[in-house]
Amino acid sequence: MSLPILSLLIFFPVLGAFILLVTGKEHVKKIKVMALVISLCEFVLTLPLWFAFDKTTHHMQFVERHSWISLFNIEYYLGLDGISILFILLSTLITILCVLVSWNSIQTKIKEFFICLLLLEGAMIGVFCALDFFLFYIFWEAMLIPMFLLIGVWGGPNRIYAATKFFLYTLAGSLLMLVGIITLYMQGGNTFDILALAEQSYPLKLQLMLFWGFFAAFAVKVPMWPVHTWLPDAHTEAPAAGSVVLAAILIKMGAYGFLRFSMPILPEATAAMMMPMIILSLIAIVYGGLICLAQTDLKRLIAYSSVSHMGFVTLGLFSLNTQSVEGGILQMINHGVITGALFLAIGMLYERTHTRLISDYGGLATKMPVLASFFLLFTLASIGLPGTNGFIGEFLILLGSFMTRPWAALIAASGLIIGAWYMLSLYQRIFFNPDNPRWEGIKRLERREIITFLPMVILIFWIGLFPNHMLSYMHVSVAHLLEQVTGNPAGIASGVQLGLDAAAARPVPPLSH
Amino acid sequence: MISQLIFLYCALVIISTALLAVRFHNPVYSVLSVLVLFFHIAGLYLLLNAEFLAAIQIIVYAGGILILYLFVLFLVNLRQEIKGQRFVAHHRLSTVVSIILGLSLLAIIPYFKLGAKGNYPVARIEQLTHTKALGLELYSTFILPFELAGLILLIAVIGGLVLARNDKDDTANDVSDSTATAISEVQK
Amino acid sequence: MIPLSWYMVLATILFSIGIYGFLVRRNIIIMFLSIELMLNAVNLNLVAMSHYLDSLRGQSFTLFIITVAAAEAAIGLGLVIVLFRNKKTVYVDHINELKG
Amino acid sequence: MNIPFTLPALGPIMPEMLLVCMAIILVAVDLLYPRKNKLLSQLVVLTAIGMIIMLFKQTPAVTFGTMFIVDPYAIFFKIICLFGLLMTTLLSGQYLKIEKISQGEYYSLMLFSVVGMMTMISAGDLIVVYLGLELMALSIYCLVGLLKNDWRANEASLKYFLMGGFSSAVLLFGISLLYGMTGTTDLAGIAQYCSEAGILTNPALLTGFALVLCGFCFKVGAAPFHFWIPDIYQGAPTTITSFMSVAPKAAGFAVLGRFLIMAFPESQEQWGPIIAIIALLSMAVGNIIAISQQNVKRMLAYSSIAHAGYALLGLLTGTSEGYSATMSYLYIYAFMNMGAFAIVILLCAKGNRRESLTDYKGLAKSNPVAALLMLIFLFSLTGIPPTAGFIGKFYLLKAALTAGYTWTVILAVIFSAISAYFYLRLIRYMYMEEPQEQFVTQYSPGVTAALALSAIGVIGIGIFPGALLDWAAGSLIGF
Amino acid sequence: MPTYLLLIPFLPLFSFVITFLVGKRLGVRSHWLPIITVLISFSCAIYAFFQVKNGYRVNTDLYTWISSGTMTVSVGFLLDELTSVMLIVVTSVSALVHIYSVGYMKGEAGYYRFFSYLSLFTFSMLMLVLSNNFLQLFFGWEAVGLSSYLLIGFYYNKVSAADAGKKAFIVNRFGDFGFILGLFLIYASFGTLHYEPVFANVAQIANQTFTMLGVTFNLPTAIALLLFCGAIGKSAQLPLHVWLPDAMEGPTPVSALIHAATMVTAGVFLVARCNPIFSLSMTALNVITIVGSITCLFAATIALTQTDIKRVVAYSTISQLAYMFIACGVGAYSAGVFHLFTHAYFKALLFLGCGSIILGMHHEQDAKYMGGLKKYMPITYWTFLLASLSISGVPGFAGFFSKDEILAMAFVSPVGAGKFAWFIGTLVAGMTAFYSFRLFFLIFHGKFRGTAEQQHHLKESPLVVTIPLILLAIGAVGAGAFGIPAVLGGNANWAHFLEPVLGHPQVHPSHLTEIILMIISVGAGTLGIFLAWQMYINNPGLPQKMQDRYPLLYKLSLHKYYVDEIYGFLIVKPMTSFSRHFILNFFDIGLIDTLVNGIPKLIGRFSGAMRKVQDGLVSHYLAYMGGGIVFIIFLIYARS
Repeated sequence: MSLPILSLLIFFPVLGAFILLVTGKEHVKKIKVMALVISLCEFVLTLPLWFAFDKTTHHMQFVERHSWISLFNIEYYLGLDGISILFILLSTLITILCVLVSWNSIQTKIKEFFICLLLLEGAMIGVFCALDFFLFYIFWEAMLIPMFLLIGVWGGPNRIYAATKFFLYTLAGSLLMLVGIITLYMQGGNTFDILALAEQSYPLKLQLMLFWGFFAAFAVKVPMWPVHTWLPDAHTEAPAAGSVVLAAILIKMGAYGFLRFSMPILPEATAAMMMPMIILSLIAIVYGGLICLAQTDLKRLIAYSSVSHMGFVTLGLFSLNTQSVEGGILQMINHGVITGALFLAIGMLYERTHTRLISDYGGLATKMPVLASFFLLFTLASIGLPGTNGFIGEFLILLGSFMTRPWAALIAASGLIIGAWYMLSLYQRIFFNPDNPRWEGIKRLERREIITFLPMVILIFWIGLFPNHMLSYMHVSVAHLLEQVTGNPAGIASGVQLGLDAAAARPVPPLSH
Repeated sequence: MISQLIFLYCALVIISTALLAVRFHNPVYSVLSVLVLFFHIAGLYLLLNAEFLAAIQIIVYAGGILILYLFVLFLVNLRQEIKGQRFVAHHRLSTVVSIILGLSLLAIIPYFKLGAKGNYPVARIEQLTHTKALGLELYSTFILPFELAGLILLIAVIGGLVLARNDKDDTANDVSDSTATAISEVQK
Repeated sequence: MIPLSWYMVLATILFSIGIYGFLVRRNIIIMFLSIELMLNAVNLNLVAMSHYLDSLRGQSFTLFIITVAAAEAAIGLGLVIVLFRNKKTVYVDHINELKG
Repeated sequence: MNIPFTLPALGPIMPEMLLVCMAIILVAVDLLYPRKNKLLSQLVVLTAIGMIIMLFKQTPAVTFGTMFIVDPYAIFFKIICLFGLLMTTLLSGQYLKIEKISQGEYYSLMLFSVVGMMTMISAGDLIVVYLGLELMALSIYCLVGLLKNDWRANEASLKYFLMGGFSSAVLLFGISLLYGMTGTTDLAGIAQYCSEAGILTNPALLTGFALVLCGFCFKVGAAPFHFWIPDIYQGAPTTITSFMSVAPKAAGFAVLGRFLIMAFPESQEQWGPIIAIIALLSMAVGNIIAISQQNVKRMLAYSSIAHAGYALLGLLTGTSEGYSATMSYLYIYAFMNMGAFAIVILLCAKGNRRESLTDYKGLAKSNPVAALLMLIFLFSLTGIPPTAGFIGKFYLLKAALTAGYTWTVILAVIFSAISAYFYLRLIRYMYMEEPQEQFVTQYSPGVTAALALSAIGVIGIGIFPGALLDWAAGSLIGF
Repeated sequence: MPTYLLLIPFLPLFSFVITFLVGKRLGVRSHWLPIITVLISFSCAIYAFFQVKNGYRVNTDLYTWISSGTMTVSVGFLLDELTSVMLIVVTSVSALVHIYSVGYMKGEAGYYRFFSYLSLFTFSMLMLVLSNNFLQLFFGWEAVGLSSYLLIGFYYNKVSAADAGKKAFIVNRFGDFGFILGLFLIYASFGTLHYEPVFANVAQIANQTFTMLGVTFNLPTAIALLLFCGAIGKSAQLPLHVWLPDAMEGPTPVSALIHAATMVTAGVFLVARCNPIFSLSMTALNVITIVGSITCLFAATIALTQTDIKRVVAYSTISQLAYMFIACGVGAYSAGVFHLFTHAYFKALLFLGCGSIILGMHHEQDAKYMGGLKKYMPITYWTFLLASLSISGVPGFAGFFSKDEILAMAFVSPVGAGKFAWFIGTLVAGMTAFYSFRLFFLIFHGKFRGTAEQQHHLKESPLVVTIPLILLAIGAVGAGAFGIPAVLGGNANWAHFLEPVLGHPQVHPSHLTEIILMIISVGAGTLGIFLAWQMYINNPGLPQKMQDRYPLLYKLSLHKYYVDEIYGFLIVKPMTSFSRHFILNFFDIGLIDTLVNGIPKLIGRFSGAMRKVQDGLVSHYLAYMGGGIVFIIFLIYARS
């Protein structure tokens, strides 16, 4: 592919940001429209990826490779495989929705807001395309700046605390990763090329050190228990768009990092750390769920539910077999869609009511039936109702983890009960129950807002009913990944048929001992 | 033997005057005792057959620098100076520090080994006379430092001028300035 | 014949006394004096060493140090005068507005 | 008998000489045309640029015996110093008007100090080092004290003078010991003699080394010899502060590096760890105390202590990689720090210096451009990509790791995470608080140029660091 | 794949989508599409039934749903005997309820919503029964749960309704928890989730074991019990029965369709469908039988004292479902399904009758305020009577045949708990008769106990309501005809028809035993009816006496054995307070966040302390620097 499509994707929003920068801040309308147009064009640009992508190979595609800092032989090295492509599409889609949802809710510094948003988009795409570890780190960190501003400038009452917490938390993590990256660079023959690094093998001791180094960065981003406490604050204070991006894309990057770096580069360490990771994930699932039961704050609740759902994702990734990993990746997308959508909805609610206390709501189903229906759909998706995308991901994850660690699946499945419990109570307390007179004559959804929801709805059903369209993109890459990690393209204990191999009759996989 | 006695005498005087200089209430006394100290250091220089340096020591230090000090000293009101407190707060800490530092410096003297011999044995210096020898060195080997020293003196001149001159014309505004700053500081 | 170590001991003691004076005295002028003491200690060291090393390097260095000392004295005292103009004091512990 | 006196080759030292002439000319011009301020600054700017070009053209050479060495290393650092001079001059015009500083001496003293720096950068002999150092120091004492009616400046200069005197005395004592032990003050000579006589681990020698080290650490403002930095930076005229934070620091690092690697190349395993401790101490002190600062200049002062610590990370390795890391870092630091101070100067108005952090509240609203630039510089100082600061830090960490100082690096990283806190605080004030007073800042051409220069530098180096890094690495060939 | 089969589920889906989206505009006309579509589905179902009868089977995939690695699941349809029967039950009852609702829901807010939900439910239920693999079954399983959630919470402004809906969903989740694990285990054992290969290879897992956390389970037992968990949830058996009574908050047609006729029987359907697996494990069968029997008795005893007419019927539903489970437990799956079939009609009839009464009584549901409605609403009266007779197992009525077959099978079955089950079953048969007629008498006989205002408005419901009643009554009476046992001259068509799917019970009762058992149960039934007449017609004071005689028993029964309270006390409250006080306040805020915020605070403090060192006194600085020099010299010594 001669056209440097990926660079285009990365730098088009940046360019757009500059265009906005030079437009006078008084043309509010114009700025909004421009931002929308730019994000739309960006999305259109990503479509070729979807169609031109070759699903039959695990090799990187749309590769761009130029020497950048020859002294450290750092390269400007971009490429996609079945794992990353979906995130690109998601990012560009989500950005459009963010622009739409911020249309009226952002009142001050509108120009700056959209600039931040576009810069953020560029950085996000960069993170997902980068195949040079240094380049990746650049984008990874660069993302912090616009996000910090998004939360801190346009956020809620306690925004400064939240923004600082977010920034420092993440920075501390990533700096440790930086040390790891450099060490890896030295051990791996002075290269930052991820694929090359993955080729080689490293002593286990070093691998473990690096693993925890990377863990510091990725676990914070995911966020895994117990380094999750920045998320509720960030989500709560961030503006709607901020929460959406945060939920939909940013926290996926942690898991993506595990997939792209920790696993292929440090296979032995990954195998060795499987158990702790699974345990942390399980804690996250149950812990996050239980906290949601006690939440009184709308956004906090969703934030903690994210912790729980991302627990599913990490569980899937570290269960290391085809179903669980594919489920994990799919679940990342799903969670992005669902939680993103939930935050969109909450943003619209908040825009009208300016309260995040669940107890202030009630009976809204009569006042805003459309929103109620959408919200219900998202709720159901998030509690994994079959037919919605949430189910596919969770099912695959649980199935996969059951193959490797039945008891893990047992514990994780309890998350489904708790999930249903808190989400439905939330839904009831907002939309059901007697009307709250406070919201007499509350504004109904405008067309713009409904349009904002449609892509999400489509995705929810599309993935829910035809998940193979997504899964087919990742099969080969996941198989390759698993081969790198476990030596078996199907991963650990996948398809163990404990009934049918009469001799063993023990599904417990080799690694569990 | 004699020289050793002379050395010991000088050393004794130097140390005692130094101590006095830093202990005297009256700064003028301190300066004067330092004067004595300088003389004796010059004596030691002679002992090390560095006549030229000895001369310089007397001329520059005793003749120049100390006088400068005395002039400045007369700015201050000596009476209250004498009444006033000699030492800063927590000077015990400082004393301890300086003593430890001194001891640790003394402690390494036994390990001291003399370095590579140069090409100016005493005999040669005496034959050339110290002044000439030094002069030769200064104008050949040490020409660059010598020039630099010149520059430094130039700086001293300019600097001294700049600092000592009080520019009448601006003073008023400047004062108002500084007061303004002070006020703004207070506001902050 | 006097061993070099005697000179060094003397120089070191002188240096320490200089430091002591520099650290403890309030009067800035006396602090300058203490600096001079230190420099003299150094000079003594250098001259003695150069004497025993049969080289003039140390002595020439001493010369430069003396020059610098003079220059320093000039500027330092200039500063003291300015200070005295502004705040009518020559005490080091009166100049402590800048801190923290 | 008479010894024929031969004039040594003056080509290598030509830039310094020209600068001296320029300095004197400036004084003269100031005396002849008292009110031609623009002229002066333009002259200095031209000189600085000319010198930089000249230095780029200069070929490596050694003259005055071995006392004056012109090698790529020296040229690199000299260019940093001249860059500092250039930027400061650009910033000065506006500031001097506000503060009413007589211009002639101001510029000439600055030139003299630059001469001092350049001399000590090129010095191959401790005597020259000392003299250059004093030349620099004395002129800066005067510069700091130039605001005679401002008691803060006054206090600053006196403090600086006292501590500087002390440190140079210590330095001298150390030099005397080294001289006695080796019979020479020539750096290369010292190394040679030490290895020949095998006295590398002699306590006396090491003590001498330690004292000299302390002297230099004072100059670069590394803990525990950093105490002068905050007070002096805060009290001094802001232009001078910015100047001090870049040029003398660079010179100090240059001479320290030269000293370490030329005079004690073989005892790296002795001084490496010690410098590591000093570096960590500086980072700790700088970053932690900066958190509780209320005055921008003071905060930047502490940050400069911390950055000295980072820069030391490169030196302590004793490897050419480490050295080039430090060099490029200082260069980058010059850009970002100058930029930050440029903003401080930009905000400074007559009667209200706006140095308190609270003055920055809502800057994004009142002067968006200034705020944006400050944001960039601060993130660069924090070391967030894609700014230059990150590249510099990355290079340093990499060098230190390669040399095997893993724990040092990890601690350094933690400290830089802490440092993010106070940089962020300023950003928070600028972007997330409401403005207290509405004020407009006038961008004089000088300040504009300076800001543009540093902004371009910070972003440009951040994205295309190749040239700089290669230059730094290249400057060490044969060093 | 034949089109008619596709039409069966997807027409309701279509009508759901359309009605839901544009129903608001259609207003009162919005019921047409659902009714028409469901009628078409019904006719297709009939057609399908006859196809099957002529030996035509379908088992094809529509498309591959999920495929990941070796795991592939399709969306596909399986049409066989069991399915065809279920199709008829679902579509027919659904169609009648649709029609009925036109009258019942007239003028309700969200009229269109109601019909769209009904269609949604029909679709889900049909997907459930039509599926040819476990995952799609699970899809339908959850989807019916959703529609029941929506319909229970139809009056969402009523807190009790909203709560009930939520409760139904969550309690079902507890069951699904087991269900889905069962699916995993099935996949782990067979490497597929499709019925056909699973049931083909089922023999191979007999006596297999699998180990988890060191505990070893018998594989078939584990699978069977896990699946049964799901069944318990859906079919409201102990201990997960709590949601069904509350579900009565929903509109009555919903109760009839979902909580009596179709959805709640999904559990039975599941067990029947998986009979090859269940048959492998005696343990599982015993468990099922025992759970069934206990639930049976338990629910019946509660039904004795309830006065809310819908609740009485609800509890009777629970106990009737328990009968079906007993049947499955003792291996007489066809009997279970037969009872499912008959029960669907008479129970739906009962509910709809209640609905008609409630309509007449202006949403008064408490039998205490009724009585003597006979003369006001004759059609309702007669249909209700038929239903009661049928449920009481009066010979000739549908309930009689199905129930007696179950009892007979239980009596003779090899399953250990069989006899016990028979005993309970018989006992409950009597109770059933009693409480059904108690209700009947309370409602229709005696004199009216409601307000005069209510009495004034009392009148028979409109035709749309009564016609479905009549049609259902036909079912309630005649449904038994399909399975008249041989002993009564029938030829047990039913069992033969379903044999290919449900297999063939090992032991058959001899005709003699069957006759005897029949007589016993009928006796029990009649006794029950007589008691009811005795207590509520003959001498109405008696019930009060009984209450005073056995206050404890009465209270227990009246308050449903306090099960809700116990759960609340044992599960809900501890969990919420645990999460609030321990996890959130103590751990998250108190521990983690304090730590996270503590570090910066600490550094801040430290910074404040350290800046004191910078006290502005040069002499102190110098002292520190001197200290530093000493420090470095010592370091050097240490290194050298």
